Amino acid sequence: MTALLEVRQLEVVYNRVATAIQGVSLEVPEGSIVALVGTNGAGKTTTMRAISGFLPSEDAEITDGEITLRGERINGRMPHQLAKAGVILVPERDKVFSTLSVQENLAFAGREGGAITIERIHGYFPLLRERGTQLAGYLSGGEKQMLAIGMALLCRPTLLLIDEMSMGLAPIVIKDLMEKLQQISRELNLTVLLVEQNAKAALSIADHGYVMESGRVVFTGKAAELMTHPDVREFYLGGAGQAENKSYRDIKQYRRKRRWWG
Amino acid sequence: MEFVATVVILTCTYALLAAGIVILYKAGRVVNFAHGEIAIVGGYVFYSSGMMFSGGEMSPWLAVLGAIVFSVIMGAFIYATMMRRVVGEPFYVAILVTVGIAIVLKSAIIVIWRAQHLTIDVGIAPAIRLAGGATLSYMDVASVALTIAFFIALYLFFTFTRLGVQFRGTAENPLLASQRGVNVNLVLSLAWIIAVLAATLSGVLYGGRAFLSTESVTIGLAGLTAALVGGLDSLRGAVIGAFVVALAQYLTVRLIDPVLSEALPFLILLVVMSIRPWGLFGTVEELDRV
Amino acid sequence: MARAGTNLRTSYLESNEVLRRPYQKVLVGLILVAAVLLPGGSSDYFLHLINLCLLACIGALGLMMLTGFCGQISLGHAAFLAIGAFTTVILTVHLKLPFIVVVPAAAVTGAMIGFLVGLPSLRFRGVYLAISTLAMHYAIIFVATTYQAKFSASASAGITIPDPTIGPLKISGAPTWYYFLLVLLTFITIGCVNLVRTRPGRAWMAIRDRDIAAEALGINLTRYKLLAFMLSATLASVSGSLMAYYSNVVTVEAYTLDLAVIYVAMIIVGGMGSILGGLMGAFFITLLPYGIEHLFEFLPRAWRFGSTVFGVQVGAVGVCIILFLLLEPKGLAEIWRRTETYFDRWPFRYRPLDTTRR
Amino acid sequence: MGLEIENLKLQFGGIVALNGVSFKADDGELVAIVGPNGAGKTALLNCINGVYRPTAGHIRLDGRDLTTVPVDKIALAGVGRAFQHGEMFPHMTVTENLMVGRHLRMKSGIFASALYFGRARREEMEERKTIERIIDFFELYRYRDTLTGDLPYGVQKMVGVARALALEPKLLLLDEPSTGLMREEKENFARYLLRIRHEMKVAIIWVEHDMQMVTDLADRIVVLNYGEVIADGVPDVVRRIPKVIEAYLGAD
Repeated sequence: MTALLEVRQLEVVYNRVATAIQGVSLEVPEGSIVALVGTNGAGKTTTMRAISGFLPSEDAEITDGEITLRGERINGRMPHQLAKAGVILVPERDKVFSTLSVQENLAFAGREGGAITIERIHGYFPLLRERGTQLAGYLSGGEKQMLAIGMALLCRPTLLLIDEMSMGLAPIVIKDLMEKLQQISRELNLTVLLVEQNAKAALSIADHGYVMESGRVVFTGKAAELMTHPDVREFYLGGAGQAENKSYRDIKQYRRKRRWWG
Repeated sequence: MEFVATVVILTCTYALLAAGIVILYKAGRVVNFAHGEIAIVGGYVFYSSGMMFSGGEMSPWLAVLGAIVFSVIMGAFIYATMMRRVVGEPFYVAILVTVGIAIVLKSAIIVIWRAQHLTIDVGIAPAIRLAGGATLSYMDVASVALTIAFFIALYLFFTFTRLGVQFRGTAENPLLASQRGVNVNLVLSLAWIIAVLAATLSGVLYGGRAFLSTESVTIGLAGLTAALVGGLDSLRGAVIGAFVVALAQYLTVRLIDPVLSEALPFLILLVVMSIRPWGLFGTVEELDRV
Repeated sequence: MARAGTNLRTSYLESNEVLRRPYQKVLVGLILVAAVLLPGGSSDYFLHLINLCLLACIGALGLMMLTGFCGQISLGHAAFLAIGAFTTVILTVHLKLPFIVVVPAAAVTGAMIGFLVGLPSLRFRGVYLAISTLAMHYAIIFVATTYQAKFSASASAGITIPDPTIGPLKISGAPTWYYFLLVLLTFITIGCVNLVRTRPGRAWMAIRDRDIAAEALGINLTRYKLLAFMLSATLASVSGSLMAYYSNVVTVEAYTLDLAVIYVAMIIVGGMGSILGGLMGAFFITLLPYGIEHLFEFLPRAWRFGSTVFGVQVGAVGVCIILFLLLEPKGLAEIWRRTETYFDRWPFRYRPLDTTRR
Repeated sequence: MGLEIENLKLQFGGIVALNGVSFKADDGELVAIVGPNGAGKTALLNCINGVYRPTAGHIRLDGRDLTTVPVDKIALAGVGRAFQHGEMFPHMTVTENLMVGRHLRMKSGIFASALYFGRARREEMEERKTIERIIDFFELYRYRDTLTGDLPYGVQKMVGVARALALEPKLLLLDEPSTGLMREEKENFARYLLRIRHEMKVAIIWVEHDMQMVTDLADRIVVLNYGEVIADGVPDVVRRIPKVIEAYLGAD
């Protein structure tokens, strides 16, 4: 009994025919940041949705395996039940209510009596105080992400799931947000599962990393180790072998094949 | 005075229908084409449950009870068995499902009530005599009062209560709302129940003033027009739209040709849509949503 | 194995074929032969039902092109049918024009009205478009009602139309009508199939799937949306005109909103975006009430009376719409396709190396 | 000649999406546009493409003013666009999607097509051959008859680029074509991009987030921030401009 969240041999099937992920296992220890990286279509988001109970709305179902939170089986629960249990997701798109104001967004989630108050959120993200009365739909990408994280924190999460935090943001904003997230996680002893395409950014703040490919976990290990793993570097971090950042102009003109199987 | 009474009652009838359509639209981006049918069936249920045990004499309390039970069951049933499953499908699926519901309800009127023309008479004698020989029954007065109360309650609910804000959030993004701890199924069932309740009230109003039959389901289309004229996402617009439609319909029947009155709401609609397609109080963005 | 070779195509012409597998060609041939031989062995009543189906097919194909392929939802189809019927009335009763002139004239009138009804589609999408077609429906029906009130002998009887003649040939009686309609429907179906697999059909489907991307590729939305409306209205109008000749009577009461919904039901039950589906749906929904009537004959006497049968007939259409939308959104065409693949693959569960559709 | 954008402004309600954007792209030039989300990159493409009508300013292609031309006529003038999320027609196969891209180069009308005889049929076959060349270029053979809705995301985006290219454009607009692709797919895409640039005389406007790709491949980089151009030049110069580092790149 160590990990807060455990996923064992998870299999998800879409529309009763297409297997999206197969035999995925992960562990998220209490108080740590775990990164789940991989490209689009690798099954990261499906894994995330399975954990947060979103699958039925996508006509998908968990056909095998189990998900446990503090040893208690949680697969098949409704999203709002999971939210009450502390599993809070920041989705990739539509992460804020764009027709409500920033304040209303925060109030939507906020419950009385939690350790995290709106004051504290404003402390982390002062911009949200400034934009309080503005409609959330008019915020920039980075500000929306801040609001979404703020909203999620107000739901008193025990496990925070963040889907594609860096998507479409400027490198400078990504760096800033990643550092903020690390700070928040430390200060609140918050457990975070980060799903990212931007492997470099995610692994830089994570303790552990999982790499997914075609619906399976293909690499796992300490984040620092993954960062130096030659295959991970070549295919996800953009640097083959020793040469850091090989230029796109030097690519070979035949189709390259992946080295591992499955 | 007859004129005022008729238009007021007609406005209430349409406003209730339009309000239901607006609520359903706001909650789930569904445009309900079955609202007229629901209203008329509600009226029939009101009548039948009032008549059930009292042998020819209407018992208002039983009738009200029957109507409420009907609304709760009907609203929850439609949502749970049908509308819950069309989330995420192309927009036309939800609309056509409601068209299907409309047909089934119509057939229910034929099979269960033999499509008979009924006028709801609660048995409270008309009391208020207005100048010009028109009468206003207590039932009419009660209905108008109920309609006003209904709208005030809705307004308070959406602006001031936490559930109301959650409702608005759910309307925009159900997935996110459910992730923030809102039971979306409960909220949307509630929306359907409120909408069916409003429709039933409107059916009773209409049944008391005119009569219930398979033809009177066209009030649903008038209600839909009212909602569109006012703006599909505006409750305030629903009332104004209802007034516009009711007034125009009354005037056409009186002054031009009763046959035209059926086509009339749509002619108004065509005019409004060509000038201001999102309705008098609606928001422009809604045009692209559905 | 012969079956393995059926997916192999060696020319572009073949890759654009409609019936790609040999057995499909055989099947279509058999159906046509059976269709030609049908009147020999069946009663007039049965042929009459089939004729109604064939008429419905023409109208349903029209709606299918508009809604199923171009994605423009229309609740005004009954009005298009009415346009055909009333054009026929005006041209035969008042001007005494022959059949051979009247039907094309109805088609042209239909196209013109389709153009008008299609105009809102340039500005609206989705629900708003559906409602604007609904509005058009009421406007057209209002005009038709006024006309009928003025010119029919009695208000409720409708207007009678004589049997049509082409030269010396008089089209009357179920078998003659049957052959006439069969030939016409065959041509219309072939035309629709050709449209769908060529430039205009692709433009329509592109508009249906992503209108902005379609426009960015240079498809003129105005032109193609209006073309779809015109084609749809033309087919409906032809169907309405023939229906008027076939039943010898036109009355505005027949063209209700419910009729429009019945046509929508046909394309839903058949399967959106499939010509075959349009035909199957038209047959299914047209025969449904007659099937229900027959079923009621097995019930005790008390049930057969009153309005119960009628009520159930009405309700069945609604139930079909709901069930198909929720359980089999791609309709009968999809059921047929699944059966086809099942036999195609037999005895295997999966077809190896095949990701293609159809 | 190429594309010329002059002082472009775009406002929605009170929000200024573009505020006086000017730059040029010559024939055969690969111009990358970078900037944070909300900087107005997609809005800019939408303006060039005609989806949005700019509040002020001019867009010229080969000297012709396209500012007020409707979307489909802009395609006719030679602007092809690949969308951010592919925007495939999901119920059509890859071949059919590409054939839609050939729409403008075809002529058969509704009657000829309904008969499917003679010229209409010949034309259909001709264009089918053209499509085959594009399929070959983008190595899409195995997906020829797959419904695009069923394709992996990366392939969908490539089909999107192929479809825009089927138009035979003079100007190609690419909206974040490599977002969501893995390194291997990005390398393939880089190959296609270089080939397009070398083999066809098109100007390419390329909105991109991957700074490495941009610096390696682009001829010029235009950096947008809050609707304004803050830098425009050769990659190696642009990435050293302090303003760019401050607003977008961050100190590395």
